[in-house]
Amino acid sequence: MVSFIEKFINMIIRYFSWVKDIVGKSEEIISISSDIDTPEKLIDHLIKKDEKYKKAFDKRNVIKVAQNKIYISKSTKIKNDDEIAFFPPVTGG
Amino acid sequence: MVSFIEKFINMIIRYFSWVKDIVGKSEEIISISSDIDTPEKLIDHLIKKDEKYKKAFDKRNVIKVAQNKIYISKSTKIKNDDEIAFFPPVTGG
Amino acid sequence: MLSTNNTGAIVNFLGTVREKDKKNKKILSMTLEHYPLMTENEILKIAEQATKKWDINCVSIIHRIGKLYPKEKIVYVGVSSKHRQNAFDACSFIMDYLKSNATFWKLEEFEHTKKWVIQDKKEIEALKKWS
Amino acid sequence: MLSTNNTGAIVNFLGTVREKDKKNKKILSMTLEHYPLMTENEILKIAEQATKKWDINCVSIIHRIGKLYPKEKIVYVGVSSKHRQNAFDACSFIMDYLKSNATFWKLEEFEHTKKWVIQDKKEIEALKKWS
Repeated sequence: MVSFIEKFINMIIRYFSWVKDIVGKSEEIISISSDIDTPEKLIDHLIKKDEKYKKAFDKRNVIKVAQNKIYISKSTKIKNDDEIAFFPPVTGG
Repeated sequence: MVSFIEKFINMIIRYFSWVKDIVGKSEEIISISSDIDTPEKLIDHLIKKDEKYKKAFDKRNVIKVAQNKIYISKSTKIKNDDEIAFFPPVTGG
Repeated sequence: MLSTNNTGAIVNFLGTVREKDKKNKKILSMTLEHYPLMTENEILKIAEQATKKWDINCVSIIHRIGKLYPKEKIVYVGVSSKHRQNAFDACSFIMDYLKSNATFWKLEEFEHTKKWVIQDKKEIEALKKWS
Repeated sequence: MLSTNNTGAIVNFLGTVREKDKKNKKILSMTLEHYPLMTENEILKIAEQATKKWDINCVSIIHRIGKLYPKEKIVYVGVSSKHRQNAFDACSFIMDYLKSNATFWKLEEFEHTKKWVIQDKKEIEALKKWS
């Protein structure tokens, strides 16, 4: 018997540049607890899941985040059906 | 009988833009006393010669001077055979 | 297109693939990855900001993706205006923001290795002149 | 030519004949007078100064003379360098000095009149940023 009802949400996670190389994929769909409502918490969740994520987010302060293709901070609220992207500082131009 | 021997020097004088339009020519060769050894004195000499020069050099502070195709100030020494040019501030580019 | 609206000045910037990296190692090729749609949005935002900040007529921005070779063009920014200082400033502003916000990543390819380019700290410094 | 020597950035400036003067009067044509040889010397001096002041690769300067019509090109300045800020600064510097030192004079032709353009006081102000 569980003492609470856990609600699940889905997100598309995308990775670019060396973050993608270390994670080993460019995108994935994940089902997570609705408690995970910021990029900060999402990173915490991922690094517990697998060594690859731990390595990719080793210097987490460097990693940038986008929510539905817009830059956000790691404390911005994220929600069901969001597309969340993690990538290093850009180097185009 | 003259009490001094006056030495004459020759110069090519060139005019550009509206200075040329007012003077009515783009160049002339003049024979002047060797006492006229700066652009300042040359202007003084010209404005006494003809009303056109007086008009052209009316705002003499505005007029730029070149000696043998190099910018000079109005107090720089000028000499025999020099090419002296008078023109307004440039407006190319 | 850049010469409409009583234009007196056009400033063009062209970024090209260098032949050597910072450590003087020969670059064979360079691959530009990007984040589709986010990149376009960011470029549009930057162009709009420039248009608000300066009296300019037209802005044109082209950024290539995929595999490129030394001397090839990577990015083109063209700005036209009535007076030149606005075109110089807007073009330089757009380049500075492209470099720090537009979602592109360069992978440099050398004889035996490949390496993701790390963002130069100077790029963040460069933005300070516009605030 | 501008892409030699490990070039990463090329900044081009293009000055064009405007369609209207400062008082919004329609310009039919514009004639550029110059001082042969002095003009070339001045342009060379400016290019040399820029080359001493910044780490740049190549400089290319073209200035047209004679009768020109609205939208036609008057002047082209191209600067290439390893890093973009040097190319932006050198190109802007060259234009500022061309505008205040190179011996060209513009005669604007309107429907019933012709008028020598008067140098804008801003051109002298513009030089201050380089000293």
